[in-house]
Parts: sequence; C-alpha cells; structure tokens
Amino acid sequence: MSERIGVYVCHCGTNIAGTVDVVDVANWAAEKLKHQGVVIAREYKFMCSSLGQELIEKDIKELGLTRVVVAACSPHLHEKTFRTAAKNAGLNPYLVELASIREQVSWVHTDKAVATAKSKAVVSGAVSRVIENRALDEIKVPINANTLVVGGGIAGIQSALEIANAGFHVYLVEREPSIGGHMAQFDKTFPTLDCSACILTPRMVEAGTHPNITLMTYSEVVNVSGYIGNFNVTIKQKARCVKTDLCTGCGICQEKCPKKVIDNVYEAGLGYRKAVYTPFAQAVPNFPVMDVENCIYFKNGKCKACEKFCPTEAIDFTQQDELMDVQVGNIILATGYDLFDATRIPQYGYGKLPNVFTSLEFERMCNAAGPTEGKIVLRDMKTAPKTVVVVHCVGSRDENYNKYCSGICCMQSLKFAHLVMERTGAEVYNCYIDIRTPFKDYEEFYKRVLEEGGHFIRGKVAEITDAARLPEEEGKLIVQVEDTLIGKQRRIPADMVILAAGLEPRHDAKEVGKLFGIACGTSGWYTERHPKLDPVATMTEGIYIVGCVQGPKDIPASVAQGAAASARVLGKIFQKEVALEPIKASINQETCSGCRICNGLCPFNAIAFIADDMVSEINPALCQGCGTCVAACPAGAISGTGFSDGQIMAQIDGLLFRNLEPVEA
Amino acid sequence: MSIELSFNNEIANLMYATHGNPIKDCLQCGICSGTCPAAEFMDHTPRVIIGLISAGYKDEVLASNTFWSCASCYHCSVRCPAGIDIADMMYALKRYSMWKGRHQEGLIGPAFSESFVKMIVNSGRSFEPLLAPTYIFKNGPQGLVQEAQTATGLMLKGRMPLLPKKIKGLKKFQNMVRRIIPIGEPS
Amino acid sequence: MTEQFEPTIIGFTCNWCSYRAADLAGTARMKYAPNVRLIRLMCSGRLDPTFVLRALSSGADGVMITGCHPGECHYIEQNYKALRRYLLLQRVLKGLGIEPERVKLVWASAAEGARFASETTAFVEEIRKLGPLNWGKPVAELENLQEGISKLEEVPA
Amino acid sequence: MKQYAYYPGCSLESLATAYNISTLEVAHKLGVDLKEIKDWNCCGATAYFPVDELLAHTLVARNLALAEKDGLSDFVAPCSACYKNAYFTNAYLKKDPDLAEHINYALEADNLHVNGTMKIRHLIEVFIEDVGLEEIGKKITHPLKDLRVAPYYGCQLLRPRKDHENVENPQFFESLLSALGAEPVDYPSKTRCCGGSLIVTNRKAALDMVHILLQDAVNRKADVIATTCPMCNVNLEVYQSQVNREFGTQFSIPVMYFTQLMGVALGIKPGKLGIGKELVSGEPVLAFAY
Repeated sequence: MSERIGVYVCHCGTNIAGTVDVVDVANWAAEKLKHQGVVIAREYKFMCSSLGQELIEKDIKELGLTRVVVAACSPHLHEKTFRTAAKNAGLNPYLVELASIREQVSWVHTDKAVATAKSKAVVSGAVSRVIENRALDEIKVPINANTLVVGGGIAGIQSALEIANAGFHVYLVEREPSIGGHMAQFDKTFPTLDCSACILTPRMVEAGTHPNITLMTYSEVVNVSGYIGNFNVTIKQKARCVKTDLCTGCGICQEKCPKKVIDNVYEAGLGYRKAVYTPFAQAVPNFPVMDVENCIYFKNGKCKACEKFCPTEAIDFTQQDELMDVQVGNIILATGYDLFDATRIPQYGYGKLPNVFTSLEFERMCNAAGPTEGKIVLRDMKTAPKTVVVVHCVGSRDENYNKYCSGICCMQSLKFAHLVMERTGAEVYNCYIDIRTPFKDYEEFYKRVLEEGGHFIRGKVAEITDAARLPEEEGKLIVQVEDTLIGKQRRIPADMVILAAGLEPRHDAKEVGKLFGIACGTSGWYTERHPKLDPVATMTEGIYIVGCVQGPKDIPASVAQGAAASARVLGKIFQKEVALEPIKASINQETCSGCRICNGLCPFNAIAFIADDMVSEINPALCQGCGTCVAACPAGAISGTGFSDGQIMAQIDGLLFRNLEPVEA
Repeated sequence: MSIELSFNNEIANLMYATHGNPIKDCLQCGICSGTCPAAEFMDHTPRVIIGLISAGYKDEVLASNTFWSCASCYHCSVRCPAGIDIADMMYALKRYSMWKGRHQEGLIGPAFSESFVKMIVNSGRSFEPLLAPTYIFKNGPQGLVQEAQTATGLMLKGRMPLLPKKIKGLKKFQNMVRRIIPIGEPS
Repeated sequence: MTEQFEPTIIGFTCNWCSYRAADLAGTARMKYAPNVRLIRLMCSGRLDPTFVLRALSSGADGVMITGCHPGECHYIEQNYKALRRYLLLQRVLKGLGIEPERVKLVWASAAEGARFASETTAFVEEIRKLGPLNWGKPVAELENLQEGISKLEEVPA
Repeated sequence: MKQYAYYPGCSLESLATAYNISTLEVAHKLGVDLKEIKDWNCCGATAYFPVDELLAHTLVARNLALAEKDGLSDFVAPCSACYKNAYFTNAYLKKDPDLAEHINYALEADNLHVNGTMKIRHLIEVFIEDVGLEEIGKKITHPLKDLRVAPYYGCQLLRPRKDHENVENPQFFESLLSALGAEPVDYPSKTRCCGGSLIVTNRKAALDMVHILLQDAVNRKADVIATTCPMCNVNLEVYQSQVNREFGTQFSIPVMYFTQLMGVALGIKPGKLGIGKELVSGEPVLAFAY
C-alpha cells in the first residue's frame, strides 16, 4: 500500500453524533480499511473548527498522510475549508475527500444502527475513491479589462456607466436604434410619479458620450467564443444608411420622408414613425436609421427625399451590414423582457374590441410625447372615457400562460388608476387577485389611490365582451368578474379596459442563452448562479445577468442589479487573473480514434477536431467539467479530472464494501 | 394507524380517472365564479365552495345547491389558473352527497340522476319522453301544462316515439353493470 | 415476523441539482429510506452506463440516477444526454435479463428536497418488491469475458 | 373509402331524429361512410357521473369496445356530450392502466375488451378535417347566400379539452358556414352554455341561460342559430316558447343542426333532412332549398 490515509469523523456537536455512533465508525475505518492504507482514524467534536483543522494539518505533517477523508457535512459547505487545511500542511487540496454523513445520514435517518452502518458505507466509498484522486493545480488565466454589456435598457446603462466610471472600457450593444429600453416608453414611474424620461435621459446621454463607452446601437451579438477573461465577440452592426460622422441629427430627413409606418416597437402600435427615423426625440445616439423594409426607395428605386434634403449629405443608401470583433474579459446580459401577448387570452377581447388596451399602449398614451400627447382617450383618439377597468394578472399567475407573478403590474396598475382619475376624472376599477406592494413607499401609494376614490374588486376577470344584456350596458365594454369579497358575479360596464399584461422572457431568450452558454429556467428566465446569494452571476464564469432577463423586476431592482454585476466585473478586472476549477476533461490523443462523437456533445464548444492529426482536442479553458464527453467516448480516450472513471468505480466498490478484505469464514 | 382524510382530500380523491384534483392550489381568484353561467342560481359561488371545502365546512357544502346547479359546461375548468377541473369537482360533490344521502331538500338533480341510471340499467338506452314527467310536478301545475304543450308539439312533429328502445344484448349488459354496482339479481 | 428485505441502492446525483436537493432534504430534516448511497457527479451527463452495470454487478439491487429537470441543466442540455443513455441502458438491462425497473431516472432540482426524499423512499419500496438481484454468478463470467476481450484487443497492438 | 364507427347516441333516436337523418344524408353525399356501431348503449350523458364515475366510464367503454371490435379507427359522435364522454374515457383508458383493468373486468361479462385505441371525433371535425372545406365547397349547389348564421359551438365540443384549436374563440364553425356560402355572425355567446340538463333539474336557471343565447343571436341579427349538439338544439328550440313566456320576449329564431344547413346547401331535399320537424319554423333556411 503506497497511500497513507487519514479518516476524520466529525460529531458536529450532536448533529451527527446524536444519530451515528461516530466512535464506532472511526474504529471500524481504522480496522477494516487498514489494508487500503488508512493509518489513522479519529473522531472529533467539530472538525471544521480551527482545532479540528489543526488536527488534520498536524497528522499530515507528522504521519505523512498522502490522502485525507473527512466524514462530516456536505462538501458544498466545508469542502473548501478542509482543502485549505490540507494545502496549509503541504498536501495538494484535491487529495481531500468529504463524506457527507450529516445531510445524507444523521439528519435524514432515525435508527442509530442503520445510520451508523450507512455512515460506514459512505466512509468506505470515500476512502476507496480518495486513493484514485490525483493532485491537481488550479488553472490561472489573465483577464481582459474590457467588458461587453448587451442591452441598453436602464439595467444595461447602469452597468456600463459603473464600469466606465471606474476607468475601464465598455462596449454597450443595443438591438434598437436607440438605447433607453422599456423605461424610455413610460410616462411616470411608480411610486414617486417621477417623469420617466426626465430621470432616464441624463443617464442615456452620459452613456452616449462617455469616453470609456463604445456605444453600438442597431447592433446584435452574433457570435461568442472564448471563456472568462478572454471572450471574443462578433457584433453585427446593421446598415443604418446614415453616415454617423456626417449626420448632425437635425431631423430634416424624418420630416421629409413621405412614408408613414406604424411603430410597433416604441409606440406599441399606437403611433407612427417614418421610414427613416429616430424612435423618439431624446434618442441616443440621435442619428436616424433607415428601415429598408419600408423605405420607398428600397422598394421601387424612386424617392430619395431624405438624401435630397439632407444638409450634410449623410444619407448613404449603399451601406451594408458590418461585422466587427471585440475582445472582452466579462459579459453582462441586460436584454430585458417582452410584454405578454394579450391576444393569447381571446376572452379579454384584445385586438377585437377596440377599447381594450395593453399596459404598454396605455403608457404611450399617457406620455406627453406619445401619440395622443398625453391625453387619455378611446381608440377613436378623441373621446375621454368615463369608466376605466384595469385588469390585473393578464397572463401571469396562471397555469395556462405563465405561472409566475410578474411583480410590477400591481404598482403599474395603481399608477394607471391614479393617472386616469387625475387626468379624466373617470371612475376606475382595479380587478385584482392580490395587491402586491412590498417595497419602499409602494403600500403608501396604494393607500393614496384608495383615498383618491379608486374602486377595487377582488377577482380575476372572467371575460370582457361587448354583448349588452341591460340598457346601461349598451355601447360599453362589459367586464364580467366575481367580486370575491361579496361572493357575487358582477358585470361592470366600462368605456376603456387596460390589460396589465405580464412580463415574459424575450422570444429569443433561449437562442441568445445558447450563444452565451447560459441556461433558462422552466419559466424561460436566465438561471442565476444562486437564487439568493448570487443573483447576478451565472453558471458560466464571466457572464452576468441583470434586470428582467433574470426575472420580472421593477426599475430600482434592475438598477441595483446593474450596479451589482458591475462590482463583480470590476472585482475580476482588479484581480488581473482568474483561477479556474481544475475539473476538466482531456483527450488522450494516443487512443482517440477521431470518431468525433464527443464534438457535438459539448454545449460549450470546447472540443475541436484537429483534421491534420485526425484527433479531437479539448480546450481546458472552455471546458466546464460536466463529463458528458468522458462518459460518451467509445474508445475511453477522454478522462475527467476530479471525477475520473477510476474514482467513481472505486467509490462504487467502496460503497458496496467490495473493497473489504474477504472475511475468513 | 388509521388516517383521517380531510374533507379536501376526500373530494380531491373522488375523481378516479383524473387521479385527484389540485383543489389545494386554489388561489380564490374567482375566475370560475366570474365565468359560471349559472352562478346567479347558486347559493354559493363555485369559489366559495372550494373555500368551504378547504376550511372543512362539510355541512355547509353538502347543504348547498351549487354543484346541483352546475351544467357541466367546463368553462371554469379551462380557465382556472390553478389547473383545477372545477366541473369535475362538482361531479365529485354530487356523487359524495348522493352516497351520503345528504343533499338540499327539493332538488330535482339527485332524483333525476337516479332515475336516469335506472333507466339505462333497465334498457341500455336513455329516453327523454319517459324522463320528463317524473320531474315536471316539481315545477308546479303551470309547469305541467307547459310541459304537456311542449310534449304534444313534439309528438305531432314525430320527435317523441311512444316506446323506448332496448338494446339487444341487455342481459350481458346488465351483467357488466353488475360487476361495478349492485343492481339486484337478473330477473 | 419475517425479516423484510433491505435493498442496497446506489444513487448517482448531479452536483448542481439533486445533490443539493439531498442536502436540502437533510437541512429540512426530512426522513427517507436509508438504503440509498449517493455518488456525486458534476452532471447526470457524466453517467457512464458502465457505472450502473458495475454497481449492479457489485451487489447493488437498484440504481437511482438523478439530474436536473429537462431545460434546467447546469451545462445547458447534458441531462438530455443522460436521458438518452438511460433509455438505451434499459434495453441493455432487459437483454441481460435484469428488470429495467431496477434503474430509475428521477429529475429533482436543487429546491426539491421533498421530492428527492419521497422519490427515494418510493424507489426503495419498488426495489423491495422486486427482491434481491442475484447477479453475482453471471457477472463473474462476464468479467472473464471482459478479460477475454481485453486479450483480443491486445493482439493488433 | 374510409369507414367510420358511427355512434348516434340516444337523442338522435327521439328528440333529435332530424339530426340523425341529416347526418346520414350529408355523409352519404360527401362520401363519408358511417357504420353504426352494433347494439350501442347510452353513454351516460351528464346524468351518470353524479352516481358512479367508474360505471359512467364503463358505459362509454362498452361502445368503444364494440367499435374497436369492428376494426375501425375513428369513433364519430354527432352529440357533443357523447363526444366529450368518449374522448375522455378513451384518454383515461390510455393514461391509467388501473382504470382500464377495472373496466375490462366489467366488460368481460359482455365478452368485450377495450384498448382505448380509437381516435374520437366529433362529426363536425370529420367533415371539416377529413372531407375538407374545399371539397365541400365544390359540391355546393344551393349556396346559403347572405344567410346570417350564428355558429353555436356550445360547451362539450370544445371543453374541457385544452388542445383544441382555440377553446375560447374557435373559428372552424365559421369557416364551415362560409364554405356553405352563408355569412357567419360574430356571435358573442358562441361558447356559452345552453344549460344542458339543467332544463330538467333547474328549469329557471336553464331558461335564463337560453334567454341570453337567444338574445345575443337576435342582437347580432342572426337569421338562424346553427348547433352541433342535440341537447343545445332542444334547449334553444323546444324551450324557446317557454323563454318567451318567462321573459316576455318574442323570440322566433329558427335553430338548425349544422348538418341540415349543409344538406340544404348541398341540394338535398328538406324532407330528407328532417326539416319540418322543428317547433320554430325554419322558413329562412327553407327558402334556399328551392
């Protein structure tokens, strides 16, 4: 036996010792696993305490231990503690193995004999396994100090500004012609009723003019390769047909363009723009873009009105899409959300009954810069409503659509109620399941709307129809709902209905996630590294998620996340290099048959085929260590450090006591 | 050890083919009751019934006419955001109250179901003309007159055959039924 | 009273979901059957079917494979690969004359401690019903076979 | 030519004979071979589930078993209640082996066995999906030009299925009516309940529900209401006079089976479609027959 193994069984106070006979386990290991190399087995009250750690360190030094097994809690809790202890004593930290006898034994079983027996098995498995462990070294890679921020909504802007202000370069990429995101579409923000544009525009301008920010609007990321510290990103800059170095943003082209187009993005379909346009007056950058799908010149070769009138000759119909590569060390995704498509609930009549509006349409309508200049009117664009019903939870909290609560709609609906009453004096009904106002000054705002005379009906709206049954229902929309607080079905005649549509992951979230190597949860939002303790990092090192890509949230929360991710990125930049877990797969080129089965299995594109040598190779920096290729290789040419076949096979044998010496009968 | 089932579980477990119904998931949002075309004729809306079941108010539930007023249109079931099949739950309540012999006085539903079942067991088919007269008395003398007028009209139009049909393999059919519920010895 | 059969089961868990689910079951002090002994993998995709065969041939009566729910894999989609291997493995087991029910695939997220506990208990019951797996003898032959194969493989080299 | 197992259901033998006749005529004209299931029994309608769920499923299963025995793949019901019962029993049989075992134990007494392998179809689905609107359109000789028809889907044709085209705002009935040359009305209560068997057990509630359906059809200026279910037809048509008495209304809107409208458009003589058996005159439709 070449290895000298130490086994340490923790009492964890009574957490383990209450259910497991720890002394018996230690003695058993010392005796029965002696032939495997166990030279010492101890039990101790709290192994994780500094005294417990010193015990191990001392044994490593004095007894010359080459392997350590600690039978205690879950490795997710104290693996690092004991590895560090080993390191301090000069033993490679990866030669330490934790056997979980608390979470997996003492806390979930009651019979002491059974629990003790199972503990022995778990320890036996760990001892067999640790023999197969190999010394590993952390991999260190340098960090590129540039950062990519994808998405120019408020969360992305915040991230970009924080990093830029700290003195590092940021590429801010936005799909639309201007940054600003959804927040640029809103009129007022709850609960303070600040003018959304007034607080957003300065940030947009700052981001647009910051010397450390390269702003790339009308652009999309098309390819990402590399790994933390060393990403190579390809960005497609869509043809603007406007020379930005010549354009002064005077707006004459838009004025002269004869083609009116319904603006489905910024105006939510409620207003128009031209074929050459900036989405709104405060757009950043203020250069227009050409919508080639709708431009008359692109359709039939005539017009060019914009070109004729442009005073600086900035219009260029020959521009093409351009690709450019940037190198960054970290990536922040802030691509936001899509609004739930209210036509998916036909019984609410959206798209069929003209005076049923979505929340985004209503935001545009309230906005002084919007299509009605802030007047709240029916679809005829002139009649003011006398009764307005706001329907909560449209597409949210519903197994048929989205199970989750969209979080922001309650406050948004309360804001609508306030604005309608303030501007039109109309009666407003909020039909809700629960009013959720959990953050600072939100409940107070609810109270305010109540005091202002808003009506509240507790019930999920069943249907909205224009089929009148009573004279007072003639010509109205009728909202049918159970008023659950009085247990009666009610029909509310209304002039206008606003559907508080929920938030959904971007329609292309899955593909974008794949591009960046991050996963979506069941609801389609990107999965954070830890829901509580690490909400802005992802499972992929170097990629962060902020704002609504991670789940529905309001402006303050998005801004907070934007700043939080920046702090994480800055932390990485200051470290200058990053250590990667050495759990990696590698290919033995001697035995690789070049079959390429593994190539397609890797979601991180870490495996490349070298045609010249007819073998595959794994890039250790890209490999995340899942081990799928290891299990798949028909030639057994791939091995995975930390979880090798040898380690797992040995652990199986150990768990089943196959490692014990045959007992003489 | 005997397990005392809550009323909630009893009802949820009554739906054999659907393996229970997630009644516990009810949010009390009221979309069922906002949707129900018969809500006006129920002494409790469907939502309240679910609330009463969850709270264990068994007597109140059984005394209510709600489930006997359900027309099985399933509109609530397809709209429920918690995925509860409310219409099926109403069936379960009907069965429960019939088994326990506890339902509101003066309801036609239980007697109707019973005679309907008897008729099918006796002939294999159902026959509307035979069914109606059993219950029209409950609608008062005026109901009887109206019913008779309607029936005469239908008869004149050839829509009311005088004799019910029977299926041919009735004996075997009844043996089949007997394997599930007791209907007496073959006569 | 006759002694009831206590099966021995090996469980393979994913480091990111089911292993954490087991941790959570522990933290929440949920009680479940003690017959399963866990092995941590980084991902269910790491599961080489030979691990399962090794476990069964070394004395396990059943094997439980656990991973993240479809669509929630830490490594994007490797659990689908585990699913495919599991389905193939079941066929192989059938071919070897082993009840495919002895190997079970369970999805459990890091938040589903309760699910992990109840699925474990249920699986132990299922294996208890199937009874012990007596595979020792044929496997000994299989090992010889393996040796034979290894020898054959040596020839060309 | 594909043969279908045809399950007319009890109503089509009495109150809804017109539905049965017109179905067979139209099917014949369109080359749909409906083979009536031999010695079928009542499916239990909505009145059986309150008594015993297992027996209710068994009654349905017997019909499925008879159809399976004929070696046919599609089970066709013209009645929405029969269709819904068959659809779900069939689905549960596949999903739940315990239920299948129970039911087959009972069916043994009748020398039958059910597998749950049938495809369950409503008659209107067969016409629209298998024959096709284009094919139907080609055979129209008497287009129902400008006839305003309220397409009444009712409940159980659509629900509680959730996989249907669109449970809340389906369009297939409208498409069929358009193919016949008629003008489908935007009928707001097209998927609202007619009251079903409440007409027997809770007359007041049912009349109220029928009243709303009639009122909506009249408000939308429909000439006729088209139905896909005998129960709906009876409630809307036979009880129209009682609604008038109860609510002081003057409704006199004809209610026709969709097969009758199809038959007229296909040039089949009204007598062969059971037209004339209704209590509310079908005059507006009859005008197209000649």
